[in-house]
Amino acid sequence: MSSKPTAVEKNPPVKLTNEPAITPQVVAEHGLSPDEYQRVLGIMGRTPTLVELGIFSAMWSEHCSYKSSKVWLKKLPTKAPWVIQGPGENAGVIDIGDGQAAIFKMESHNHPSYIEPYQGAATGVGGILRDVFTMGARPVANLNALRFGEPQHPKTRHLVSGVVAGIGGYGNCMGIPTVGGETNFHASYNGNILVNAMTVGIAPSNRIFYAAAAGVGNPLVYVGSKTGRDGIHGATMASTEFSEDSEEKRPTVQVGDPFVEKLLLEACLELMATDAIVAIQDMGAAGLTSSSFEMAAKGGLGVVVELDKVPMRETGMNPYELMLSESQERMLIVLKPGAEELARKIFEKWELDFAVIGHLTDTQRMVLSWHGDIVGNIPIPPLVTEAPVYERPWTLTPLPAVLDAANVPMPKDWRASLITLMSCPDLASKAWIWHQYDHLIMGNTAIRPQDGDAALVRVPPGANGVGHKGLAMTSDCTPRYVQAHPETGGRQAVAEAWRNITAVGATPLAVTDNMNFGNPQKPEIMGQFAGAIMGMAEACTALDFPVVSGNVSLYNETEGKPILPTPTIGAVGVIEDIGHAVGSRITQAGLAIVLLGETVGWLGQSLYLRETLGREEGAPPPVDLLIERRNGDFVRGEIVGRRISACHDLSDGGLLVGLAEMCLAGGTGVTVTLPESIAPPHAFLYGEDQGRYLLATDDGGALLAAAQAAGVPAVQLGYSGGPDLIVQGLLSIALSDLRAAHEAWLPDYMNSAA
Amino acid sequence: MKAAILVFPGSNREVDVAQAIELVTGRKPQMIWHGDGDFEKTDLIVVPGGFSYGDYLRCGAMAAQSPVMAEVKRRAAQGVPVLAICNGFQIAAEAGLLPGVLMRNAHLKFVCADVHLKVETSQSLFTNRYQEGQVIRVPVAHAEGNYFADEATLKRIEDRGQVAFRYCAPDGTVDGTGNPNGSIRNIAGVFNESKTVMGLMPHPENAVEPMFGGTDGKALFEGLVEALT
Amino acid sequence: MKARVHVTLKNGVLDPQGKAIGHSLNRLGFAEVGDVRQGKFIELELAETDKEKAKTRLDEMCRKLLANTVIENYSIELVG
Amino acid sequence: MKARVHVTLKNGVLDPQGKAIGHSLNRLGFAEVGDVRQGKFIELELAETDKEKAKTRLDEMCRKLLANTVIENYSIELVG
Ligand SMILES: Nc1ncnc2c1ncn2[C@@H]1O[C@H](COP(=O)(O)OP(=O)(O)O)[C@@H](O)[C@H]1O
Ligand SMILES: [Mg+2]
Repeated sequence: MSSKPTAVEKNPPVKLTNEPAITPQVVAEHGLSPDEYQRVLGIMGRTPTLVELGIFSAMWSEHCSYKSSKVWLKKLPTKAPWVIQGPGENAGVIDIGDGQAAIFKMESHNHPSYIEPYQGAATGVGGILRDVFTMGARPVANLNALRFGEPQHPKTRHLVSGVVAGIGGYGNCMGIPTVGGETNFHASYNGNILVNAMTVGIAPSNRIFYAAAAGVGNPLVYVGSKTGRDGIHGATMASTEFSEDSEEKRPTVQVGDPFVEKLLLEACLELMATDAIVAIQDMGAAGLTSSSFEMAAKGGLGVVVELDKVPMRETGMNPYELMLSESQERMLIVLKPGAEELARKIFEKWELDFAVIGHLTDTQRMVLSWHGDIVGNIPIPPLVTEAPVYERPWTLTPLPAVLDAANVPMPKDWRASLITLMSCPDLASKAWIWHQYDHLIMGNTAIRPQDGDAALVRVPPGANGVGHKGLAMTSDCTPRYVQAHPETGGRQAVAEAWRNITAVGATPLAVTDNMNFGNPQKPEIMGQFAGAIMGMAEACTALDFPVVSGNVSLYNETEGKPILPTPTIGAVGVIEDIGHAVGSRITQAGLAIVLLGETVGWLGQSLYLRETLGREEGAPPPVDLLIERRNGDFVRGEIVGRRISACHDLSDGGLLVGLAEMCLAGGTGVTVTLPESIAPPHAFLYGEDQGRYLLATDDGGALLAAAQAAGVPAVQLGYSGGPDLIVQGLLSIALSDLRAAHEAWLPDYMNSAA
Repeated sequence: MKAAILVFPGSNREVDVAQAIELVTGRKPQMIWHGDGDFEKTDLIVVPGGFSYGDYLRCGAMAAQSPVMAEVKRRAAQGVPVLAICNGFQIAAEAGLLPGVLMRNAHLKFVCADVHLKVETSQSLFTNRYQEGQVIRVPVAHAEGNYFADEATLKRIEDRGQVAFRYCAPDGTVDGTGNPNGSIRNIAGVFNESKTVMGLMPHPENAVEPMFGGTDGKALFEGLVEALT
Repeated sequence: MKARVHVTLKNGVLDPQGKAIGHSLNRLGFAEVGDVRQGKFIELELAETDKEKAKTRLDEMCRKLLANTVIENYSIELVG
Repeated sequence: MKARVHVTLKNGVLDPQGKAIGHSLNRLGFAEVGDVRQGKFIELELAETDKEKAKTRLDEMCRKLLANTVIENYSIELVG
């Protein structure tokens, strides 16, 4: 195979029969601005063919080019001694010791999940799984961060059941445990839900696979499912003219096949165990276009793709559809010369399609051939270097006035107020959801949903047979804080993720983010994005918590109404000896209950304010990162020192809610007394001050002494025991009543009349 | 005890059960690919959980027709013990090795949770380490574990003591509260007539270590080792 | 030639899916809906021209794979 | 009266079920089997005597619940 452009490659591409002319309307339908189209003409030096236009449109879309967010994402810290691969590859990679690496990323599938909840969510999971195993990892855990509209909205119930079934349907069939996540409800998501899926995998740290192509002449191989007309989006309707296919033949919703993905996973890992692979890349958004382009671009090479060789699911498919299809469960591989047969055998054993569809060249051009004709011929470097990048105007959200607890009424009925909070949509048990996810398969799940702040999964010993590590994972964001003040909200999301990892005894190592925002062309939305990034960057830096991968989802709006800004933070940490980890369950009587951290009683933006008084106002709780770190490092030390039997970080709902969650999880009550405090009782018990933990230990005195020595504010509140949650002089409530309220809300809601 | 574990395209708990068996025997079981109609002699055949062939038509229907299952039937007929877990149970039922069928869960949802099981008999290779009436805690993880058989079949298997486990409440009461999927008469596991084949929906292989779901499932494998070595 | 196979649950076999569909239809205000049963509908392309041969083969397919005759009935029709 | 509803995937929508069924039929030696598509078949009892009314109501049921019109087509027939 020649690496130089052949004669035919030098010819201008032929147009396909009935290919529509590239009118301004066709350009607009492809989402390219007139100015962007001028760049296209500049790069091409001629009018592009429809396929070429489609490729520019895909590569320069917000999704692939990050044109609105790039300048801001640059501000996030991405380095640390343990970071093996930061943002830019399919997923982030960190060193977790014993010759092992953790590979992880989070990705959104918001719009598809709103249109077709089951398939949208399922293919979201499938996509993020491929991002992780394409780098050589075996996925060991999934998490998902879900945001739905208000419960009373007519669509919400249907969306919840479809999304949850879809996430379970895909992950369960793949045999990867779904061990954690978060679920919120808020009116701002009524017309635009958020489905963010995260996968964590493990690989030998010396066997990581990358996308950068190498080796002129090396074969380009297509494996997995056949290509159909899946997910060819609205813009591409321009292509309907040149085939008589009906609209009906152009589903914009992809259907997932988890069975094929499971085969693809096993086949890829089997091939990766050989040394046949030069580079590998999953076909995600913009399918064959972005995958082939990225592989060639990263390798500084060119590529010839013989589109007629692509395995097709349907008749009459054309190059345009083949390049832009988002059919699922497909991978692109550059093999070492001569490795084709070895690879073919493996994929045929797993009953998957395998086809050599092209080869690498040194021309730095992407050349598309179709039955011998050249139908596309694009120079690769300029498409990357001259891609539009926007510094969109932005205005920061001012910090709202601090809400004085004195201006927030006490509950008239403490018992009722706690019941209200424990059964409100955001705090009610999500067991109805995670019981539909296989969270136990693989036999490594040490901390299950609701038993701890982070999920904890055993890491199998490294190649040398050494290690009993645990991998801690969480997903966090408090959108109402971000809405009120993006910088504080961004800081808080990172801090809570770090705190959740810490609360099980693990050392937080790195972050993946999923930035869900509205229309970036509105300065106040761009300001929310900017603010959130500033806050996140500050927190990640202060906590040595680099961002190694992420995803941006913009234009989350309906009728001009944006969602709450939602920078979801996924985080991973490691505990050296999984036997030392603790959950948040209080399982025995006589334990001292100790509160760590300072409480001024911050009610601004609290759930107490929203759920019992219907007010969403005030400045969100500030996050002091030095204190956050000091307190967290102390807690972690106490846990791995085996001096703690249960730990829970305090977040939504504050101290009383955290205490109630610990009691319910472990089935043991507590009796506590309010300590001397500047804060009035409701602010002390429901305030959402940051950097705090509740700990249960059999030696309260020792813990208080250690805390004092470390300069960490600590106070013993009382002891565990009995069937009730008792706050002396304020309330006494049977755990059974609390449990009923906490666990009934979601199932009752899902089973109640539509 | 030499054990062989079948692997179908889409199997996914074969590793879990292999780990459990290695834990009690100290040796790795042999893994048998679905295409292999022939494999070396073993003391135990395990049909593991998962989504064989995607489980797209009826759970287990396609796997039941595979070459390896033809061989398993042959050996089962010769008395080679077969342990069929979850999807394995569905496959064995479809293959006619066990009575009854497994239908969609009554609530139509996939369910992953710890359940309590009442041991119906200790008189079998699989349950000899348990006491009759003992209550154990192990997880389930399935969408189609709703056991069904017609009255005649039910009467027959109950008369012959072919029910191995029933779902129950933590205190052992066998009623609706402990039933995760609507199984008729709370049946969670059954034997063939000679009690050499057992199928069950729950996953004892995921309850063999204290930190990872408890150890109530371990005795099942220890019992097999005792009986088969 | 094309074949269409219907696989339905036998009478007396509980049909949770059908029941659930009936429930939700009633809940959605379709009070006139009574008993609901859900079955499978399978369309097959056959490289077979002889109707009789096709029928016997399809019958075999149903008994071997498409239906579980312990709980399901099946019916076969040939179209063109 | 009784109604029968067929819900099938639109052309071009991937049908993993159908694909898998076709695959294993071939594997079982039914080489003549080509493309296979699986759909749903729903039978409903209706307390409704007016055919026209029934049809409109069924159409509503399909769009509201029985079919997902983003990826599925449906057809309705009334029997007796
Ligand atoms: N969509 C979901 N998938 C899986 N687990 C979930 C989901 N939503 C919530 N959970 C689990 O429910 C528990 C409570 O969630 P959350 O209140 O967000 O925890 P925290 O406040 O500690 O972040 C956690 O264990 C979480 O993993
Ligand atoms: Mg938390």
